[in-house]
Amino acid sequence: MAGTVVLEFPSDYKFLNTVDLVCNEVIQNLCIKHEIANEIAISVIEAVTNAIEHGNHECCDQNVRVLFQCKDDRFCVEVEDCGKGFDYQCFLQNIPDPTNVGHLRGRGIFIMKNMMDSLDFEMVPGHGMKVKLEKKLKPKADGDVQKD
Amino acid sequence: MAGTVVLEFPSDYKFLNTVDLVCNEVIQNLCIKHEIANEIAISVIEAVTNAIEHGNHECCDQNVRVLFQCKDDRFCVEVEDCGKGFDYQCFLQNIPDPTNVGHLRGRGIFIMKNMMDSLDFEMVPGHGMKVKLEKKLKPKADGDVQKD
Amino acid sequence: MRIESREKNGVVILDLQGKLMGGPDAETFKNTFHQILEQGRKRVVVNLHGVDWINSTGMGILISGYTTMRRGGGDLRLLHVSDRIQSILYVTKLNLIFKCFDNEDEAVASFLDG
Amino acid sequence: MRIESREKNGVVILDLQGKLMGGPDAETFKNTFHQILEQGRKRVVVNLHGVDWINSTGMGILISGYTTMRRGGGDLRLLHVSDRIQSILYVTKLNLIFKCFDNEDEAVASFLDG
Ligand SMILES: Nc1ncnc2c1ncn2[C@@H]1O[C@H](COP(=O)(O)OP(=O)(O)O)[C@@H](O)[C@H]1O
Ligand SMILES: Nc1ncnc2c1ncn2[C@@H]1O[C@H](COP(=O)(O)OP(=O)(O)O)[C@@H](O)[C@H]1O
Repeated sequence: MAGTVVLEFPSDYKFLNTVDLVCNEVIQNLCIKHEIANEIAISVIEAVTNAIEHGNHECCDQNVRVLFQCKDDRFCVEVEDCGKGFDYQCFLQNIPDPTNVGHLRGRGIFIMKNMMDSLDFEMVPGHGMKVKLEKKLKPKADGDVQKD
Repeated sequence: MAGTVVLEFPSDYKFLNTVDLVCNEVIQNLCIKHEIANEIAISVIEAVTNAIEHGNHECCDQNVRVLFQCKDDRFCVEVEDCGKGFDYQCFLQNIPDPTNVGHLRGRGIFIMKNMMDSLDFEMVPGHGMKVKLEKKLKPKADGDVQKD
Repeated sequence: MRIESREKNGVVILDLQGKLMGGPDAETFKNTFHQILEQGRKRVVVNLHGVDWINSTGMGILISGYTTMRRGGGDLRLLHVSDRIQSILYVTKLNLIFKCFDNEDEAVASFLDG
Repeated sequence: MRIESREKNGVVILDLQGKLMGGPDAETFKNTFHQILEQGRKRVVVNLHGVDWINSTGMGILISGYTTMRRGGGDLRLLHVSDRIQSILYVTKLNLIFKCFDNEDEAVASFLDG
């Protein structure tokens, strides 16, 4: 699709870094605050970690597809895997307490939900699960130091 | 397609760096000599520069698609644009002399041809031009210093 | 992820390098922490200076180290936490759990104070 | 691409930063070279230390600078050429055209020698 950046790769954690590099390159062009850029990058890594681990079960024959797109004043990311999905409505209603150090896992969706302006899940028939992340883009305030 | 890394982006030179980052990430996993890695990265940048400039005429509504794949002992890259292509058979028979400093341009195909083991062009009906690059992978020799 | 271990005033400093993201990293870390306890040491500073980024799975690894040390009567504190890792600590409120330092000597001294 | 200009023993040193890949870079460079000639200077060292990579279009920009300087009776020499840029020079045999140096003082001195 025109105006979008798409990255597709086998379900191996080693590509998380590639995703991060591409995400940062795309974000860099947006002229947004460093803090917001961080929140987007962190959330994308969480969504892709889940796609590799829970969606594709680290099966290298199955790809993860990440799509980056600007829509008006929103930065949108879609992460697609080839898995069966999960009962996200149920999970979203009972997100575990992230401060509970008795649990080592279960913070990814909490982080995405709290760092992004919108988090949606969708099953793509015949394909897999799609996670949709959106962040409103406020232009960078004066005096904000750009890190790069 | 499984086992491949694909990057798609609008026809803007600013994405050349993104291509370079992804290419280096993919190559890094191959454990090849630094020199060969350089030759691949250089050739990919040439093919993508041509796709952006000559194929899509820097039109940001048109994407360039780059596909990286290992096939047995070969590393294969495909670069696709949305353009009309050109008479590559004719060009290949008369590649200009790269040492002629009277010409500022016209060294891209020469470089790809000389740095890769195979260079092919193909018109994809209803889509555009596809440039196919291949490099044979010799494993990294002992004592070769890995740069990273 | 690479881990290198050194000691300063009886405090173990773990210098991490790379990305902290789970997978094989979790096992490496678990072994490191158990070795530390077996050697009778229980004060650990994890130096994140060389860590480009971390995900929530990596955060789980740090939590695991933290609870292991606490159960052994010690503590695990963080050094050189980047903006990006800081954001994760804040949003998850794990900043209430992990003591963070920007200076190695202060991190080490914090154990000696009490 | 950013260009910064300085002088050493009558030799102009251009410190480049970024990627050299044509597009708007070509125009910036052209202007720089014409300014240099207008100021009556014609000995230029292009310092590629801060250049991550270059493509053949970027190489064309360097050639353009080279021919401009040569036509003005001067020369353009390269400093701190990375492996990757070196490979491009070699495959195109432009290494026969561009004198390359790894040391700034040597690059500057090479003009004074003759
Ligand atoms: N892409 C996905 N496909 C299938 N299940 C998923 C996916 N993403 C998340 N889940 C489910 O939601 C749970 C919570 O995810 P998350 O909050 O990221 O924590 P964690 O991954 O550490 O378990 C996962 O354990 C998994 O069961
Ligand atoms: N993807 C492409 N689509 C259309 N024409 C192309 C493409 N790639 C190369 N060409 C043609 O081949 C010529 C030579 O390309 P190249 O050797 O890379 O040098 P340069 O791009 O500097 O002209 C170009 O000038 C252009 O006419």
